[in-house]
Amino acid sequence: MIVHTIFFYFFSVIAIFSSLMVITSRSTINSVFFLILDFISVGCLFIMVGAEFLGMILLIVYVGAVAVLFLFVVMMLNVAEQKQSWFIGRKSTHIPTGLIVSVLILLELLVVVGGWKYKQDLMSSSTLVMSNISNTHQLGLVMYTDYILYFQLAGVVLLLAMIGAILLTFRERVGVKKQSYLNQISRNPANAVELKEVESFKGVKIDD
Amino acid sequence: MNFPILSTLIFLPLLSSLFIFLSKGKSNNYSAIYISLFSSIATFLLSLFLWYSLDISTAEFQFVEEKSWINNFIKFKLGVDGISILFIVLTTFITPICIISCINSVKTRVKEFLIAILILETFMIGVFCSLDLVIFYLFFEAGLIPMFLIIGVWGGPRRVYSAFKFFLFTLLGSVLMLVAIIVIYWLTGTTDITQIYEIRIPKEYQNILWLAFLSSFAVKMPMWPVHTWLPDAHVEAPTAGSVILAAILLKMAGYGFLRFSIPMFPIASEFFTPLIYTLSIIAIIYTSLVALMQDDMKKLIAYSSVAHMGYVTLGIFTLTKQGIEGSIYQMISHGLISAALFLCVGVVYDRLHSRMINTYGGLVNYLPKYSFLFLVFALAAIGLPGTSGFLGEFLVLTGAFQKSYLAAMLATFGVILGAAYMLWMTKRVIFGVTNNSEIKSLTDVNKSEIIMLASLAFFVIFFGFYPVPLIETFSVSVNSLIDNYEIALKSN
Amino acid sequence: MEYAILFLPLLGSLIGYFGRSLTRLFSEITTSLFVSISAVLSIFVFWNGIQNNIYGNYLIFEWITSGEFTANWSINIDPLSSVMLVVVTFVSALVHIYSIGYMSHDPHKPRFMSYLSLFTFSMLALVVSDNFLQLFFGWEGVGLCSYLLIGFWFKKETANNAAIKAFIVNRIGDFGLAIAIFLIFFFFGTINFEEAFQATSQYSEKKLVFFGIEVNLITLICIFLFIGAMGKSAQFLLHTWLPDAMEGPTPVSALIHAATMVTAGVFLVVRCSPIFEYSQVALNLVTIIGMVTAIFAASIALVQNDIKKIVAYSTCSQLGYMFFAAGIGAYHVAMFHLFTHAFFKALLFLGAGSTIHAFKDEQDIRNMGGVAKKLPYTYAFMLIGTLALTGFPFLSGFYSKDAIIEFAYLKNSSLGNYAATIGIITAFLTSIYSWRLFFKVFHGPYNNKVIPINETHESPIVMLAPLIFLGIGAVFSGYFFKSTFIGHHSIDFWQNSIFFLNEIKHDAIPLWFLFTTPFLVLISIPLSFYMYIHNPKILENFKNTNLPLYKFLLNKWYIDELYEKLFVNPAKKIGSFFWKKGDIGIIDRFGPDGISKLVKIISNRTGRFQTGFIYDYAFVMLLGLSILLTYLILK
Amino acid sequence: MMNNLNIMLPEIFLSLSIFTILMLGVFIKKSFNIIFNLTSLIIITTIAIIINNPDNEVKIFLESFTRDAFSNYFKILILISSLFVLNSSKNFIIENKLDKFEYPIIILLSILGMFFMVSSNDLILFYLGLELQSLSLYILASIDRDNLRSTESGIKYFVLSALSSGLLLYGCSLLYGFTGSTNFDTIAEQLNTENVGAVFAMVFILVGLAFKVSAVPFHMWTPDVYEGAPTSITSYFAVVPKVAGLALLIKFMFIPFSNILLEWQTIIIFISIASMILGAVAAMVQKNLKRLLAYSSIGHIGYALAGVATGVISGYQSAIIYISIYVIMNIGAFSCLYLLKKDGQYKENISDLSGISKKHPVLAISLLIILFSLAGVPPLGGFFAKFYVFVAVLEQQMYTLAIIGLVTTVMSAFYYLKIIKTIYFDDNVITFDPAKNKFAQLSIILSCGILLTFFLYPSVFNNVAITLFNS
Amino acid sequence: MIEIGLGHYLSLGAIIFFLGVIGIFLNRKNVIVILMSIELILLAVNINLISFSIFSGDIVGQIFTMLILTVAAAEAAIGLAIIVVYYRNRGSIRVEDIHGMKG
Repeated sequence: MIVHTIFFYFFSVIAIFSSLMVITSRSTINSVFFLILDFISVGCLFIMVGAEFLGMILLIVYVGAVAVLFLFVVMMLNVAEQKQSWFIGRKSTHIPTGLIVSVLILLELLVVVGGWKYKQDLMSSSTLVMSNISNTHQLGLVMYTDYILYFQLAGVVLLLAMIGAILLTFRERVGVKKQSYLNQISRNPANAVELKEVESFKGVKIDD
Repeated sequence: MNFPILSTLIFLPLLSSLFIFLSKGKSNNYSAIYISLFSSIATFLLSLFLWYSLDISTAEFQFVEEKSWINNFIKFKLGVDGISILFIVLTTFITPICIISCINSVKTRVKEFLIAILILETFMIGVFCSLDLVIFYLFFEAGLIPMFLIIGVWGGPRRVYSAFKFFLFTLLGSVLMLVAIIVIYWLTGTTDITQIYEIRIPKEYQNILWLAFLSSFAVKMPMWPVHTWLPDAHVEAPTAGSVILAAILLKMAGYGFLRFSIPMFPIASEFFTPLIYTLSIIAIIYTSLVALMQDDMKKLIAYSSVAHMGYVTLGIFTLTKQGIEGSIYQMISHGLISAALFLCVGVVYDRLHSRMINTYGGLVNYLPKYSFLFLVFALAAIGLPGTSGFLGEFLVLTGAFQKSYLAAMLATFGVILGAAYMLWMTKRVIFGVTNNSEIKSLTDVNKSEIIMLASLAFFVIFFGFYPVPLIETFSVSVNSLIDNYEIALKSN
Repeated sequence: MEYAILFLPLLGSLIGYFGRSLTRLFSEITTSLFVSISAVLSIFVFWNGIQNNIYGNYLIFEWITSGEFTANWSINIDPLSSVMLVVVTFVSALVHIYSIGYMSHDPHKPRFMSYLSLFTFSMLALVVSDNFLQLFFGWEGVGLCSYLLIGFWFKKETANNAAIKAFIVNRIGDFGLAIAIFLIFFFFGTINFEEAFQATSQYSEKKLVFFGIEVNLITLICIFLFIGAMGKSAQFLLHTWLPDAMEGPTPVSALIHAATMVTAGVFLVVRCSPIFEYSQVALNLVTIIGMVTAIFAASIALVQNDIKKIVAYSTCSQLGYMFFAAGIGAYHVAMFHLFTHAFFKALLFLGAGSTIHAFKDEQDIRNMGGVAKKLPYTYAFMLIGTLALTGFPFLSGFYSKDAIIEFAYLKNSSLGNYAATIGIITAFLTSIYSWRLFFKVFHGPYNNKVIPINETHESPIVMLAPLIFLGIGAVFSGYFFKSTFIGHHSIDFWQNSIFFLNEIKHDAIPLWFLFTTPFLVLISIPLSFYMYIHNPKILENFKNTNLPLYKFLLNKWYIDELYEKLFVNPAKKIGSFFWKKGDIGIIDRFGPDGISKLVKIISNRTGRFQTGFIYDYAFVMLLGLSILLTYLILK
Repeated sequence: MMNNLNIMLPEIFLSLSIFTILMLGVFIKKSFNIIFNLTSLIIITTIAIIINNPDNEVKIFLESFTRDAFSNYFKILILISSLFVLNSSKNFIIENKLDKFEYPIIILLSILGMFFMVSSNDLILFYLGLELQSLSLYILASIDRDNLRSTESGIKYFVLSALSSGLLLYGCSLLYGFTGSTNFDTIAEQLNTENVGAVFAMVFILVGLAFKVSAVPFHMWTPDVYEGAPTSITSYFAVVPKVAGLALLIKFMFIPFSNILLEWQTIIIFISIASMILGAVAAMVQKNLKRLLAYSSIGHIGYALAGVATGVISGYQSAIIYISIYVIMNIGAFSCLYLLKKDGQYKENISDLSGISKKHPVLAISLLIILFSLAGVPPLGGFFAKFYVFVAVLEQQMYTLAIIGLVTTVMSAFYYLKIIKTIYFDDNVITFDPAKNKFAQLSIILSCGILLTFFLYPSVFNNVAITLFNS
Repeated sequence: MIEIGLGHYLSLGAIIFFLGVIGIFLNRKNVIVILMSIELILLAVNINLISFSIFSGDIVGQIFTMLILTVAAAEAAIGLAIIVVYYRNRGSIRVEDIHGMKG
């Protein structure tokens, strides 16, 4: 149990610290890395608490795909070195107010969450029962049966994301010569070669 | 009678406006004028027929039409009694006159103007016919749209300001009435006023509901201190607009008091009588004094309208037979007189494009017919006996005297001021020396103007000497109004 | 016949007005003819009344019924109204005829004639009324015609102003009359004369609280009635319009401002004698106002220079006589004076008009003089008029005026004695200013510098003919009608139309008293001749030594100025104030304009609130969230 | 099984058609026109399917998907409004070179998302539907990708919407935790005032929903996005997602949160009043028509929320009537924007309307009708919308709300009048290109016709609305 | 403190959520950081859901989490795409530079 406690605090602190760094670090690149760290630590927490499939997904999908996408865009847009400018620049006056407001929200949340009476049938960390079938198995049992609708819909969302990303960013470049295999293969001497009579002192005008 | 005569009356102008709208050809303004004139006269005749066939020996609503409208709980209910018929006839009478006045005064977008006037007529008739609060509100408010356009499109230089002031002021006043109407619906379960008359509205609600209705009527009336839109609106509106505004729109509020405030909230009416008295007296004295200092003819007449409406409110809330009958009479006669005065201003405005008093002077030399008619109306406006203006005022004051000496005396004093500003204006416009050389080249009233003004003058004088047709029409209804009011008070 | 009397003038007026396009003569003839017929008919009616006692009430049609409040258009012929009918139609007819000549140069003569006829109609409607509302109609109707006629020369600024002033001051009187009608209706439940008068006795003790003061109902009614009468009859405080009204053409002054309209007030008081009789307070008030007016107007007339104004003030003064006669309860004497006064005052005015005509519209008596020879007829008629006015023995004024003084004396109360004294003094003053006028115009040197004396000319016959009739009236009416009107059996004549609560005394009067007035009148003739013609220096010196008094009188006791300061200017100022400060400054500024401005400011602020920065937007959202959360926590 | 599929036949049909036309679009060159027409066809077919679908309440997929009269009504409303918005904007799309075949497809996807939203009976399905819709809208907002304003509006909408759905999701997670279920019915059973956490969750969810319907203070994106996005998109934004958002709001209040009425009522009242006031006040200084319409829509949502705030069925009905009439008015208003073309450029400033009544009387009078209706002046349709709401509000004796609502009506009348003033009173005459957009004209005429004749049979929506809550 | 219960996990979620929220509106750097803040918020939600799910033994929370992950990925993709097109137009994605429309 104590191990659970120690690991919880360890990963939580990392998660909180890295979250803080995500929003405060001077370099965007650093932010992305801290985001990855954040995901990793939370993923570990997931695994620790027994949701190992989601923990792994978090690592694979987020760290492997989303965070990398972020990194990619940051590099592409060349904004990596843009400096954070808290408390300077125009209209930074409301930052203290903003902080107060958000701290207020946090406190209220903590009051609610902390003051929450556990239901009787809820388990504590010490009594967490690992069921005899694995977490992944469990998910798999319901994902494609009971929750097939959600699954399909998630698919549609991804499809939409795809269409959207392509629609927004893809542009057909003009003036770029493309290789056309079909044309290459279907060439033959008859239509590729042309003989011309060359009159002297006149030269040849070649199309293209 | 199964024939829906009231609906016909209401929608006839609307139909003809649609007809005009669909008719082709911009240059063909005259055809539009003829169509609208024809239809409005037809409406007038129909309303006369209605008046003729109305049984004035009973206070019941007649020609009642009833259709389920909103979810069967609000009915589209129309009907007339002795009080409303006169306002309907007044409306249908004034409208053709306005249309005639367009011939001279409206030069641009005549077709649209006529459409606006006819639509407005529909709404005005609707107001006076409706026997359901929601229907009433609907027509009451709807009239704002055409009037707003009439002021704004065909108005004078400050038309935008005036139109906005008019619209927003009135709208603000009447939204509170809407709240009150809905509250009444929840209190009584109906908005049919004949039923509401029977179901007594609980005492504790009456005052607040009454005030909500007042807010609407006071603005429309207009009562002091919410009268300031009126001078602006009148000044900027085109002649026909001013005429309709003064002759009919203002009467809606007085009609509203009679039809709604008093029968529905007798206790509150009793309770607030001093308030009404105070406001009416202030209106009479205050606006008369203000009118004295005006140098714009229309503004002066507008302020005088406020003062005259002060008599109306005073009379209505005396709740005596003389007071109420006087008020109704005053409303009708003011409808004729103020309409005529605005037409008179319009006549010279069309010629010289100035409403300023000091532009004129000595008109009697060059426009004798005009001056004669102007004088007649000015005298009627100051309530000279023998004109319709006198009887209304006198009856109101007689009624008021039975309730409050002070109010009646102050109001009577207002009559003196009324004479002062009207005559002073007459002197400066009609008489005196001609300083403005343009006046010498003016032509006297033409045929169409003569028709308008003379017909008004005829009725002003006729009803001054022989008011019986009017008074007989509403006498029974007024009696029952007062009786019901007193029964309601006693039963409390 | 009665209908004809009433409606012929109206008809004449309408035909005259709308028929003016035919020929100018047409309307003159129609109007004059119709009014003349009407006059003949009314004399007939009057005669019928005296001889055959034919009176009656003729309903024309119902005018208005509103609950209890009913009034009819009707013609009520009784002794009182028959007398008035004669006066009105007779003088009116003469004035019509006179006007044909007097107004011959005026392009708007048809209009003028029409107005005159309209006036006649209104005045007739007034006198034949059997209820207060019709009376009020006539009351305001004559006011209107007076307004129209005073302002007839509309190009004159002063005429216009005078017209408006006349109308408005009259309206103040009407205000009183209206209030009285309201009171009568409220308490008696009717506005019919007969019914109201019958109800009066029941209410004689009724008190009511009026603005915190407990007063007798009848007194209150009477006071308001009298305010009405004051306005119309130009009594003290409400007299200011009458002198100004002289801006109108002279026939108008003769008709309206001497013979008929101004006497309507007296008529009203007499008509309402059944009410007045029950209120001694009101009667005393009438007496006092009458007295004050009599002497006040006479004092002013002493120094005026405008010929018409002198006569106007004289009218004012004579009306004062009538009122105090009514006040002391001698209604029939008041009526008698009214009757005789109509003749001689109309005569004086028309004579004055003739003079003015001769001097080509010159009205200042300082610019006249010495034309007795040139204008023999005018001179003669003016002489008759003056004599009658001053109460020269055996002319009409003598009978009526002295009767008033006598009755005052007979009253045998202190007020009666005061009234008698004032009456005598006024009579003396009257004759002084009358003779002053007479002498200054017709005797002494010719003072006009603009028009040579040769160019003055006598008036045409059409103007002189009416003077003849009036002259006859002025001379003989007193003598002929004395016994009918005020004799011992006068009650048989007046019947119910005049009500006396107490028996009229016909006691013997001490001889010395009887002779005082005629004596004073007689000696005033040489006195004034001496002062004004023979030796004007005395007066000049007197004037110079008492300059303030002279100015005071010349400026009519400064009452016009006082009113200007007290009422007119403040009204204008308040009007301006209400408009600029009240409507524009307060109501609009804090009402619609203020609110719209405020909303606009707020609107701009809100616009700025929308900064365009994402973080601000997010911040607002969070702020909203935190407010909602905090609200729930606190709840 | 066939039965079950029958129940969500509209959704299935819609998604399958989306895939089909996506394929078509990819493989056919210059396919915009075909895809566009097919889209209209699909929408019409879907409407037909829904109408043929029975209205009785059925729940499938572990009671996560409901089909009932309520959802059917809103689906039809969404479809019809999309149909009009799309078709009247077609010319605009083509002329502004937005004619990519993905455009209608994304619209269809967002409609699909909304379908699931209004049909959801489960937090997860609700969330997925919402995200499907939101993601489509992000793309649509920035669809004019070479236009700075369009992309800026995309960024703003994206960031704020993501924030709001983050909040909403957080609320969902709390709600799930505190009630132990994601199913609406179970949540409704578990939820009570003692359950503080769940009440908290309600606030978060409410914020998310308020954002979707752009109610104050979660409205901040609205003006910028309306202004920046291409008009065709703005009109879509102004109409369709609002309907879905309001439907969802009503659903949440009606089912899961029905037990904590007092808690959310105050919040909704607050939001409603704030929206009405801001909508009235802020619009006055606007010069851009689209921006003005944004504020106007904020105000209108305030009125609709006032109906919701009553917490009774008649109030919800009034809100539904309100939003239905709102849809009609806005379709008309935006269709007018498509006709304001001068020299090939679409105008969107108020000053561009100056004096058009002289040259374009029909357009002017249509605008007049629509604007007065928006202002709620009788006898036009907009008045009845407000009337129903206030009847419901006053039934609950919420006088303050009613009076504030009516006063803001007057204030908002001011800026509608200002436009009318520009159209009718100004002397400076502007002439537009001759209108070729037949469908926009048709929608204007339809919209005006309905608004004008609404008073003849004002209970038309009411009769429908009454049936929605029968189950 | 020693016994790690649901409350601990929820508090962790709350704190991360809070940091995410702060990140959105205190950020002046660039929009990508805002995107990351949104990811943080979603992460916090996931923490909540997972812990609820595990502690109550109900699998739905995990399903929900999985779907959220999917959607978050999609959202990130579209968000980045929008940022890219904006960058192409404006040449900058500094938060302070994005205020072309206001008022």
